[in-house]
Amino acid sequence: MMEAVFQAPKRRAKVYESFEAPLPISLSVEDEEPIIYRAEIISHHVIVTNPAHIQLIYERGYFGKGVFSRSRPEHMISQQWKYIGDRCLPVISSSEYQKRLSWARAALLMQGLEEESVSRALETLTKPVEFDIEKEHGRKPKAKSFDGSLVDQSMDDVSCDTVSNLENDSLDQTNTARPQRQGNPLYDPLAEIYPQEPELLKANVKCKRHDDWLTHCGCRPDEDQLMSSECSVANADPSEAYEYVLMEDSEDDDSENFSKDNVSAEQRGKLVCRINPFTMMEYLQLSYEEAFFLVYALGCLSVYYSGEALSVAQVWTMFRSLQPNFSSSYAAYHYFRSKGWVPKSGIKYGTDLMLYRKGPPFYHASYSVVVDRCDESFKGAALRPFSWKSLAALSRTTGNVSKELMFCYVITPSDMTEDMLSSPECLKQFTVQEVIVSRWVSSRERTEQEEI
Amino acid sequence: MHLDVGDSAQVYAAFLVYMDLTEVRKWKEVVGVSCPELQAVLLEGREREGETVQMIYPLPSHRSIKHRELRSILDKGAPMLLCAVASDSSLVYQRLCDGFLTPDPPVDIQDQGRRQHRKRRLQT
Amino acid sequence: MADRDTSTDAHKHSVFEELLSPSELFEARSRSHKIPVRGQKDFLPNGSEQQRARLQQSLDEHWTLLAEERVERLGNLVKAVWIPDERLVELQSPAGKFWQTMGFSERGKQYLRPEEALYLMECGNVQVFYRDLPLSIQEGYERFLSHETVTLHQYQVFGHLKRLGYVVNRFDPSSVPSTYERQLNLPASSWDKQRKQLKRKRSQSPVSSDKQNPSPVEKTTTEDQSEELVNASESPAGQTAPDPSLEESMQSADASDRTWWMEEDVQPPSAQSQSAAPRWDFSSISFPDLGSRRSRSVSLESPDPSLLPGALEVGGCDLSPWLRRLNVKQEKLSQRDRERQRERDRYHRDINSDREVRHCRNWAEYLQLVEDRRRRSQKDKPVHLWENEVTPLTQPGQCNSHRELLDQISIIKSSSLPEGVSSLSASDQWTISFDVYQPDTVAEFKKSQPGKPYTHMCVCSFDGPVPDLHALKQLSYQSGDVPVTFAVVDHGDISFYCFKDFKLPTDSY
Amino acid sequence: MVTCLDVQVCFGKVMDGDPAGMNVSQQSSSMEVNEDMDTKSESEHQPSKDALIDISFCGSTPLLWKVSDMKRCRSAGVIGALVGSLARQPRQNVRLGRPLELLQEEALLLEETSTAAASLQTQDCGDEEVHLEAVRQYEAGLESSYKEQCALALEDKKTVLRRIMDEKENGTDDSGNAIRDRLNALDQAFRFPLPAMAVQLHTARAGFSHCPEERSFHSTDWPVPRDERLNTRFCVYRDLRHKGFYLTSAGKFGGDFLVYPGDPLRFHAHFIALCISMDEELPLSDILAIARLGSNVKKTVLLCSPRSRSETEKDESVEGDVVYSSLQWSSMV
Repeated sequence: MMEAVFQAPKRRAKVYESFEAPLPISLSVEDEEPIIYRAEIISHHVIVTNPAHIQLIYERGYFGKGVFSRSRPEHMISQQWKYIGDRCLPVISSSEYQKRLSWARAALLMQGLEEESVSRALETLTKPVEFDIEKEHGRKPKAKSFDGSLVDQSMDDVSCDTVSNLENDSLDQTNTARPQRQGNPLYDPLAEIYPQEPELLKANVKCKRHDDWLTHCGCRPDEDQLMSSECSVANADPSEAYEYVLMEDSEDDDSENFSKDNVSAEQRGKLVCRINPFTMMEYLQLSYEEAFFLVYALGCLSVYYSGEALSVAQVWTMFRSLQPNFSSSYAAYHYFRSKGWVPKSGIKYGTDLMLYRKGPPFYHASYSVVVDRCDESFKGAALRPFSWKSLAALSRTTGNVSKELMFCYVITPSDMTEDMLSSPECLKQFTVQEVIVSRWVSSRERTEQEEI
Repeated sequence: MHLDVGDSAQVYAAFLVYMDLTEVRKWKEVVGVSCPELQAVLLEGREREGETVQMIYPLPSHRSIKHRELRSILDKGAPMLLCAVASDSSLVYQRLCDGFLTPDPPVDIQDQGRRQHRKRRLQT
Repeated sequence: MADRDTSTDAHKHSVFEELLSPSELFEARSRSHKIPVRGQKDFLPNGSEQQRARLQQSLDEHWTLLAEERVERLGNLVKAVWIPDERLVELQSPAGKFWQTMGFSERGKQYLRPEEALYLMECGNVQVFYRDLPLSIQEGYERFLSHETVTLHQYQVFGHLKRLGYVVNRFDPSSVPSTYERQLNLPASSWDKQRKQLKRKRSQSPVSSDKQNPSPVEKTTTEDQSEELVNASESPAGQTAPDPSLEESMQSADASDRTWWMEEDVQPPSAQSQSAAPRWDFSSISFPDLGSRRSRSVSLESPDPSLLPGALEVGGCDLSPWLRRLNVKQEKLSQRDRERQRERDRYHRDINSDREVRHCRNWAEYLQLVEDRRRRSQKDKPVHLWENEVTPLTQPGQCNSHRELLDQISIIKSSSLPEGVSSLSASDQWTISFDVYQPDTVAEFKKSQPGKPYTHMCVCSFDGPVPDLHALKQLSYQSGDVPVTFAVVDHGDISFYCFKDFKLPTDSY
Repeated sequence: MVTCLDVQVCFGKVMDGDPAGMNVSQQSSSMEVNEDMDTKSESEHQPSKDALIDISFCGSTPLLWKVSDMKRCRSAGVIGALVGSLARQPRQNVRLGRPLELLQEEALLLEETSTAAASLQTQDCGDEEVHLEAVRQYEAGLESSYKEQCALALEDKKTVLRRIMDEKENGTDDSGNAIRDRLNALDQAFRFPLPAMAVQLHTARAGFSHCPEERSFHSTDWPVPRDERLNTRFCVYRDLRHKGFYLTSAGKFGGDFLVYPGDPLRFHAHFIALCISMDEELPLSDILAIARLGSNVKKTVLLCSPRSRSETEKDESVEGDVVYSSLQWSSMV
């Protein structure tokens, strides 16, 4: 049997970010302090909340996914933004505001506060705000971490803010509907709706250039928008922008039209600036394989469970209990990472992993990988038994997005005992067999094709 | 160390989907409902105000599913979304409904020109 | 039962309905060979007269096309006879053009295999008789196809490929070099090809990992040596032909089991083969280390007789004359080699480039620095990760390049399809049915010397299993260096799948 | 009695494989019994047996050979798949010719509605006399065909010459006379070489063939065992057919059937039917793959499960024997 030929990975037509580093650890710079990142297991999910950690872990090796985003954490409270002075604030509907208010209330009540004092606090909090633009500089209320139970905005921070009514007139003068995320490399405008291109509203799931539902294709609407941007990268900290919101204070809030029709937004109701009563910070979620790789292979991640830092073996045990066949799926993940490739979830393609060269912003995924397990007799497919029928579907699905379908068999030695499996050291005894599955269509047949 | 396993995996998947629907997709009136038949937490919500309520069944992506389980939700009469949840919080929604849902006609069904040529191999 | 007459008049009519009259036959000689083109399909039936009429037109064309019977001039037909006992068709008149790629001669007679005959019947080239009566195509299907010849599925694949112009022959296991032949790499043509592949592969991932050697210094030497070895064997000046099996095992065996470079005593190849495995596993047989300066042994013992072909006696071997001829001169590096050297150096840190080290004025200061650094990194390293039985594979700051890091964390070996085949039990479930040759080779095709097939074809039923790793390994072994394609027959529709061995190249940047 | 070995093997296999789910009448049953059954089925079902479609089994694969059978079968909404070389252009795969391969479900439906019967495989005619007579007939037919074609060829040639003559008549030279002479001489001089004779290579079993086929197979002798899988698929097939859909195999789309709103000659398929029992475990990843494929090819994936008998009895309100759920890749990404 011949070996499959290695097909060169396909570069993206346009790349909008520079390559930082292959992995989130320092290589070759000796005086750099090694960073140990922190992740927590909450509700079975492995999450990173420190914004600095999020950025490094994501940008160096593309680990994890923003829980509210399709890949890079870049979610924002609203898709519509406006300048108030030099501040750019998100516009949200009153129902959205009410939702946040109710969350804040619930969170405060859960903390055992008196109902009355909660109401009073929220009342103060939700008063419309007017900025004294000079004074506002430098005041940056701190970002709150979101840990699965809902966290409120600190009362102390809020009460010291000066609040007064905002004139509608002044708002009208600053009505430059800001193309959201413009110039901010943290955000991918295509991931969301782009105001100046209303046709994207309908097709917001698809990238215009790549009709293959890429998880994160990296395409941007226009390069020159990036260039013309006045916003500096320094503003990128998402927590800052969440502080204040512009609420649509209309009686007949039409949420259906709201997001679609930016031009009429002001005509329908005045905008009132308020403090966001409930700030939700997007965090980075790591798959178990990603997290364990950072722990075991790179030694750069501490995983906490109920406040306690776990040892390598404990993390292994934990993940094995949370995900069936973790040992095999991790072995495959580790194998591909140790070859320098970036594996991401293949769920959108009906497989286990997608393999990228360097990372999703730079290359299209080359392989769609099904991980399976077998013992040394090589019999059977334990995890995903295929019929020709299901293979036909998967093979076509993969071919349609011009990826190659790879079977990755993790071969476990026959004498592997449960006891051995309970330590990650067992990984050293696994071997991996890669097989490329392709449909063969003879050139003659291709030219013969006629509509059936 | 205490591990809260069992079908908590499904519950936590449901939590992620809940957050996605409310925070990212701005669905309205999203609530969790327990479904004793499936031993699972389902979500109910409206994509936009005034639209019909949809049922969402979140499920970890490595699971299997039976048609009977899907029917037990569909038979409640609401349109349904099945949502596969990967451990890195990737979500894939699939629409399910009772009976026959005729697909959208191909846009260029009348177009006999060359554009059709590319799609030929796919259509039968 | 067979001799009863069940024909009724009505039945008779249906039997004769497709019989052409002489005038119809005569007219058929000048009929068109064009196939009508089908129109664009509609999306939904709307009950309109227009749609009904279009359907009727399509159906009429459809039936006209299908009802057409094959009519040939007697002179263009090759006459043949079905011999059920031999399951063969014997030609009675000179063969046509098809003889270049089909059929075989034996004892002065020309035969077609049943699938060939049936295909040629369908093409209107051959008329097969049985007991003095011509067989219809239906009878051909019914009589020729069976588990003893080829099954309907196999015939459908055969016909599909033939219609596309491929040369298709039944798979002959003896055409694939035997295990022993393959181990000795007798077929020269396949060897050339393999070598090209090896070269290409090497250029893709030029640096091999070597994790069994703990110290980086030693590592460099090992790699240099291996590099030299490869260079020597690739250079045309090398007197002896490179041993293909050596190359092969270098490829297949991971760097971690390069036993022939270890400083062990010279081991005769017999050491590992005492289990008398049915097939040699070259990746596990160690080679005598003749190059090592420390090796004091100057003779090789005679090999284990069980490894030799029958009745062959091989004595011991005195190595001293060979060792004298070994080139021990300083290596002269070409431009390319120097570049490679530089490339390698990038991954190894010169201690003198370390600023803090340069500031050390004496040995004590250096030791102090090392100790300080150790303590510093200890401090940074979280206890829960580092002070347990299982620790991370790399320490922070330990690796200076991506490449080095990848080498450090590469703990899972990759396998290839030929590995471990020797221990597999054979099964009948997976067999190769056909040898397939490309259509563009037809002109030069010789039945006596068909050469290496383009692919081997394994015919599967759509309802049957998908090959597992066991089946893939076994078929890959059976197939030698020819790829295997799986033809899956689903109710007349045939899809082809390939399962190919693959190793993702390491990508460091 | 001479029987063809291959045929015996084929049938032996099929029958052995029958898991007692069907009553197989003994193949060795006497001719009288079969005759009885024939008359019975004939009287029970109209149209009479000559309208029955002949299904010939190759191994366990049902095939149709005659165009008349194929037309009848299509009018019953059964599509099948052509698998042979097309007579008009045998060396291509785009348009194939006879035989028509039926899905097991298609064959079962035809059989169930008494529009078809399985026909026995060819057997060698044991009676030497009968056989010799058949050979004589064949040779005589060939002989007379040759004669007739001779006459036709002669007539053909004459027509050509006459036409040329008519054209030359208007001319001035006397070549017209030469042609007239040739025309006159043609009756004596014309030679129609034997190799130029056109012969028919029969697709379906021909009338003068070895033995008229046995059409005596009764429905209970159906040569394909029905397992769980086939039952599920058949149940769905029949129900969708009754709803007016046309179906073909959907293997290349990862499903069981492609479901068309009208004849597949004129319409695109709307659905990829996946036949599963209510309690079959489907890996979510498989569902994702096929739903995605469905969206790529603009078809809805249809999960189809037969309702178990107890369910249909228990609940009067439920309609039909099969539960259908449509599955579409949602636009929510």
